[in-house]
Amino acid sequence: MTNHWTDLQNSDVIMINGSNAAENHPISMKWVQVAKDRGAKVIVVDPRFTRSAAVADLYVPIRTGSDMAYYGGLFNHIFTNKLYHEDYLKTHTNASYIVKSTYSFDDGIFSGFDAEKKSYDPSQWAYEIAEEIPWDTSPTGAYAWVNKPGTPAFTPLVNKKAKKDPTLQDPNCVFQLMKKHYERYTPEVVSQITGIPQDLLIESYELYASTGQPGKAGVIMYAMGQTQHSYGSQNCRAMSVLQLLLGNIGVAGGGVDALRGESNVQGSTDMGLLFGNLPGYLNLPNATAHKNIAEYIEKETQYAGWWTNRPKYLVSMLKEWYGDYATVENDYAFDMVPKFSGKPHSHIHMFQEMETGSIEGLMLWGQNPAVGGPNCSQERRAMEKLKWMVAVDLWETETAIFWKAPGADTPAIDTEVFLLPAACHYEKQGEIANSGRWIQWRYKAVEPPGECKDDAEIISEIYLKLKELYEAEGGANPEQITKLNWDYLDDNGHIDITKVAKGINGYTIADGKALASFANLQADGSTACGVWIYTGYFANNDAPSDPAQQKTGSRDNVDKPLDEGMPAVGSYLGWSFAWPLNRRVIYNRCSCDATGKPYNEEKALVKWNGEKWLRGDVPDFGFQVVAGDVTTPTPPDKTLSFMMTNETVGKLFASGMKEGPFPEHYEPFESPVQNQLSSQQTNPAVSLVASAAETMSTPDEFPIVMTTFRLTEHWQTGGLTRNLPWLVETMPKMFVEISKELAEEQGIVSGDNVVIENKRGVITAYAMVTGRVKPMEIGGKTVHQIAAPWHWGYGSTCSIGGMANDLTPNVGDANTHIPEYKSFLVNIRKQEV
Amino acid sequence: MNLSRRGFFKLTGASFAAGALAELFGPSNAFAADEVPEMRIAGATESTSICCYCGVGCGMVLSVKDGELINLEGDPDHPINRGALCSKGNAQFNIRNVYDPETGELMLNPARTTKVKYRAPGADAFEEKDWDWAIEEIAKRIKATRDATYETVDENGVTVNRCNGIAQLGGAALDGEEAYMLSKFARALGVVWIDHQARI
Amino acid sequence: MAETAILYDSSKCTACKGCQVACKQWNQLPSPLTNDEYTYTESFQAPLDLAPNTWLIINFREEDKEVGIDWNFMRNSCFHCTEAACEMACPVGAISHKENGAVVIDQDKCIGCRYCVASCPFDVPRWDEAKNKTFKCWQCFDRTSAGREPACVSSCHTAALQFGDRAEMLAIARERVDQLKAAGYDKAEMYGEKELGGLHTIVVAHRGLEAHGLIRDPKIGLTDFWQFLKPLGGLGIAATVAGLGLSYFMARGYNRGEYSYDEKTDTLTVKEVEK
Amino acid sequence: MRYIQRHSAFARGLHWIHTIACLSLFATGLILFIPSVAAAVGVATVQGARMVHRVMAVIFIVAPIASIIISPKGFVHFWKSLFFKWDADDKEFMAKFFPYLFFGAKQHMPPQRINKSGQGVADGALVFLSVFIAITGVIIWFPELFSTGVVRWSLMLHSGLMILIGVFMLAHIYLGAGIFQPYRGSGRLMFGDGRVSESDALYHWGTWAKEELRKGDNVITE
Repeated sequence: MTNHWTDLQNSDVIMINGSNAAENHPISMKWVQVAKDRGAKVIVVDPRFTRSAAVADLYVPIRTGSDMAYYGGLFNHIFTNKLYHEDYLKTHTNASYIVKSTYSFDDGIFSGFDAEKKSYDPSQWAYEIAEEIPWDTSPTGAYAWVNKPGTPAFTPLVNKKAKKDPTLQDPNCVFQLMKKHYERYTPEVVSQITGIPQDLLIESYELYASTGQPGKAGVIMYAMGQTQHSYGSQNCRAMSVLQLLLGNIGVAGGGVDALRGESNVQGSTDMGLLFGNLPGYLNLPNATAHKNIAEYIEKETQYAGWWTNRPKYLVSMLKEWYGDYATVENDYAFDMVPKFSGKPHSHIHMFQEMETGSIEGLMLWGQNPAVGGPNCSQERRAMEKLKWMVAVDLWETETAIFWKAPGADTPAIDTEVFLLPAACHYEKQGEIANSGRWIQWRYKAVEPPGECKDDAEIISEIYLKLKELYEAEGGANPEQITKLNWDYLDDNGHIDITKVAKGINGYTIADGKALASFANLQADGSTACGVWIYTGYFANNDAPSDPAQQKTGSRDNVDKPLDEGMPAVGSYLGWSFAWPLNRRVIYNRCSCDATGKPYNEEKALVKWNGEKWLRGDVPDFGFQVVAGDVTTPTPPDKTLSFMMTNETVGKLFASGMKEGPFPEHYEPFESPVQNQLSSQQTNPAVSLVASAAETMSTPDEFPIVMTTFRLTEHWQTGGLTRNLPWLVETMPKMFVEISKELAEEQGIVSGDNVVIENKRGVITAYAMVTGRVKPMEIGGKTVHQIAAPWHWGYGSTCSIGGMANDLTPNVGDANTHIPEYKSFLVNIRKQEV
Repeated sequence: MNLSRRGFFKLTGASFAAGALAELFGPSNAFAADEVPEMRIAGATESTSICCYCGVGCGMVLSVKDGELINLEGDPDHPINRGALCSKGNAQFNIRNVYDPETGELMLNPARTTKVKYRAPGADAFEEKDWDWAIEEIAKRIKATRDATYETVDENGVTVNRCNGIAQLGGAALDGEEAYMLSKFARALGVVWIDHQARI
Repeated sequence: MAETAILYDSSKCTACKGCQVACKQWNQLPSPLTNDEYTYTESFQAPLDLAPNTWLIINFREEDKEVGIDWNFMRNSCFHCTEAACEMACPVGAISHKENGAVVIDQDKCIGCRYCVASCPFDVPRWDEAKNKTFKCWQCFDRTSAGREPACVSSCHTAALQFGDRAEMLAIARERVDQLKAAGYDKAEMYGEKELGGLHTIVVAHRGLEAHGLIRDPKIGLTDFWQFLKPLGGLGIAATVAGLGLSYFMARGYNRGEYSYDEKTDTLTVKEVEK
Repeated sequence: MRYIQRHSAFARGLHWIHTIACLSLFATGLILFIPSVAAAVGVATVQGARMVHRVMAVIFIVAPIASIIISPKGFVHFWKSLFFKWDADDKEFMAKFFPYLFFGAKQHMPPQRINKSGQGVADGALVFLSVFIAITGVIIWFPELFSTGVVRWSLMLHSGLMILIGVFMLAHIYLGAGIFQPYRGSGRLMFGDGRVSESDALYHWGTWAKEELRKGDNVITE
């Protein structure tokens, strides 16, 4: 989330699109309701009528997978009616940037496409460069640190300033290119693609575009309904672009708010638990791009903005990982960090690889892919190839017992399985980060039952045993393990979480003191820091082992601004710690115009008073660092709007995306209709593995569109809910939602058992015949949509049921490889008794 | 004998008949003087935590008496949820404890795994093991696979130091420090097949 | 203690069932450890009904519309009536009103006769066969006595449930109905101000009472008559006793004489007997 | 002295059983009827009382039914003698009943057949009310088998019937047990040996007594 939960109260229009906040993030509705009480309107765009829709002012039913057409139409509506926030566009976005003439777009394909490789050459989409300014590494320059002794040697970068047309008139400026790109998205076409009646479509456009007026704020609450598509990243891009057009990013009550589905999925991502990541959003070295540390720094560091500091974070992380072993001479043990091949190693690819047998062992820490993975029967079959599996969990999850899944040939499966009993969240202590990036401390309330242990303790015990084995016997690259800094143990050899916290927070090597800000981190080996964005969360050196006296544990729930004279807007700066630097609304410079005057004084986050910045929130633009002394205020014209981008402004046009700089509508991998906007049916750069291609289900055989969803009463694969009697009682069995029309066609009534199938699998579920889903008219064709939750599996003592993910395709988005869970084809029929 | 004030009054001699008569003739829904019951969490140790389900990060208060969890509810001081919790949030109590439907007694959720379990190749059931055995055996498996599938230099001569034969999933349900340890631990094994819930 | 009430505003309810579980959590109510039945409706209501171990559920009703549906939620639990049929029906005085208006079953006194079950116009109290006791919401009287809100209310995030001074809750409800009407919910109305002498659960039903399954103008069926019958019965018995006493008094010392009969002569003789 | 055997041992036994059942039902029912009594005696006692109430209810219902099966003739006799005729004497008796109740010395009653019309009314009412209270009792015993409305009516009627039965019972005892001066000695009929003295028989049931004395079958001379 660019903003945070309690900030929702500041919105004027809330669009819940691709999420079901009332069901999956129920308490968010507390703040949506506060906004409503203050006059805000709520739009829900969803294929299903959900409990969010039940409390919405406007419900817009949409065909699953057609979000991009909806947004494209909205862009067109905004351009046509000049509803964009012009000052914001000029001040805070790349609308005025001139794009090279090599950029073009024709019939669904952008320039630079290699049809064979199914990939683009993004250099075709570059800006015209006006000026190149090399980094000033002189002793008084902004980049003097590059020459500090101990800093890894690398070639300093060159800042490239793009050509701009502040009038936004140049036909090759981003603004004009964008306007032109979305002219095709007329209400008629969009209505035909999405199935939304035109009047309703326009009504929702008008309502949401009303937030383009300066001083108004609109927020999009999204989740997997946007991301779990083969073009999910572009849906997210579209939302960002929309918010930039309307001036809704960086303002109170605005933002692009990803409602994260797991309590610490934000935190665990911060910690780098993705194939291409290291902690703090540093990329994992890639053998083709980064042969050594210099190459890594040169390619990964941005030439402008905050990411120019990346070398500092990399070196500090390496110092935390390898301690004294990491020296400038050995590139701070850079080579001890594994380099991957550069090819995708995502969830989908992992299981594709597993099928070949090359992966021998799988360690699972509270994840249950046997139910949660796409095309999950394929994943269960792949697991049969494993030699061993370690599953750490509270329950016998479906994955831990995959060898006795329905249809499995148990005696033939040679996988050894170790199921280790874990402590639950209130049986241990530690920090978790919510969607609003609040890092909150959880205390241990009670001892774990039986022989359950903290995951931290289990990780540590396995690590220490391995270290012992490698020290005794040697083996492949033993130093990678034995030299690892594991200075986290208490006097009894058990994990002391507060010591891990200190490592994450960062400290100076010389005196071991925790650091309050990542601005203090260095690239010369004098600081260590596991996750730079977390610096400050555990920085109280007076009570290093008491979480309650750290920022993360602070409990001041009075809502007050940092500086007097600023309004209180629900930031709760005294409660816990939000990364980065306790900032609650990121990009908050954008809440003001070029002169530092807030667009909305009543909900101002920062404000230039002529001499200095008044702060409601923690400023996000180097408000007093540009002069280098960290105290002189930075005048408004020198501040950065979006300091994490090279451009330091928001990008309406982004060359970093795999399938083009502007989001374009494509049909889902499996769709019942033809793309009505171009002859390019699906995402040209889609991430496709063999098992997905083989099981593609076509509309002639499988005409029904299916989508999956979650419920208030259950969670994810159900381990943490289907084993809880109170929850099972509130939603006892697997079901599927079917429209009354389809039910009538198929002779199905509520409570019937129905069979749903496609090329990937067959499941059964109870039928819920309801008006919450309805057939749609798409391009003159009636399209039936059905929907089922994916919470059920075969492994609970309380409640078992069909696995929706036996039907979902393991086809992935081009950028993130997230599976297309939300839109695929099936057939449905009543189960013969 | 635990007698209420009201009950005692009625038990005493002549008042009994008077009471009975009054009850017979008078309206019986007269608002009664209240005995105030003590809350069952009185005297319990309280600590705060954050809900384990979605990303809203609601606060909760846990009450522990005699070393056992007896109550879990929303943290009224928490700025996001102000004491509220959804159905899942309220049911977190069940992750550890349930009430026996027959007796109503508090007991450990029978579905919780509380012992190390091991499934041998081809076996159709788990067997219970102890921790020392499990850690030792797991470390041996990891080492064997790592040593067998380790790649120091790739086909282009680039030092890659990676282990191709081990994959790791999960971490979103863990605490941040644990996730960090996991990240560091797995990378130190050279693991490149790392992914978790954030991907899917 | 002033009279307090729970306010349920259906227009703010997201039907998350948080209150439903919070009730179980606080009141230590078990749920079955296995559940493989179709025990929910196609509209997401589960469980289907109140039970001895389920004192509160959210009822789900849906009405089809051209676009989407009207999804009408209702909190189904005890209304804590001022004229509480259950209390009138209870033969052992186990059900009583607290000073704040909460209607509470004293489990130590409950004999499981189910008279309250039969009497409640809202079908709220439920009898547990194994325990032979009847259970229902007690508005978390332990919590409210300690100055806390009932568990369901403190668990509600959107303020669809509020708890406080009854007059204040009524004022909020009245204002909310006006707001809703202005916003186009023509049928919005409130419930509980006058019903059964005034309920201690006030409802704002934004699509009207019927849409939310509320009983318009609820009546105590017969139980109130029985209330009236009791004193009448007492009077009847007292009058009978008095009458017979008078008769006895009047007849004291009366001797009716010795009767004899000679069947052969068909002669009846009455011989006076001395007093 | 001559006596007429008015009630058989069987009839008296049945009456004994029913008396005990009825009185204990009344007593235990009263505990439930007056909440303060229930509250005072405590749950254990109340539950005991309910158990007794149910056991007695079974006896209350089964005993008369059993008697009909064992002695159908007796039942027919009972039924016929109570309800079947209604003549001028009966009317006169009813008209004079209340004056008689309060001025027994001055008010003389016409001679009666085997049963007085007052008895017919009172006993008939008792029989009728008993059947009704039994039915409503069964309903509230098993409420889950009946609709809420039926149960509610039954609850109300059961209580109302108890009061009515109570009123008739009081009168029945007052007269039948001979508390009423002119009825002295009547208790012997049902609670004693079932005999009525010649004098009492002639006083109460003149017509019948003469018949019996004439027939002599049931006349015992001591």
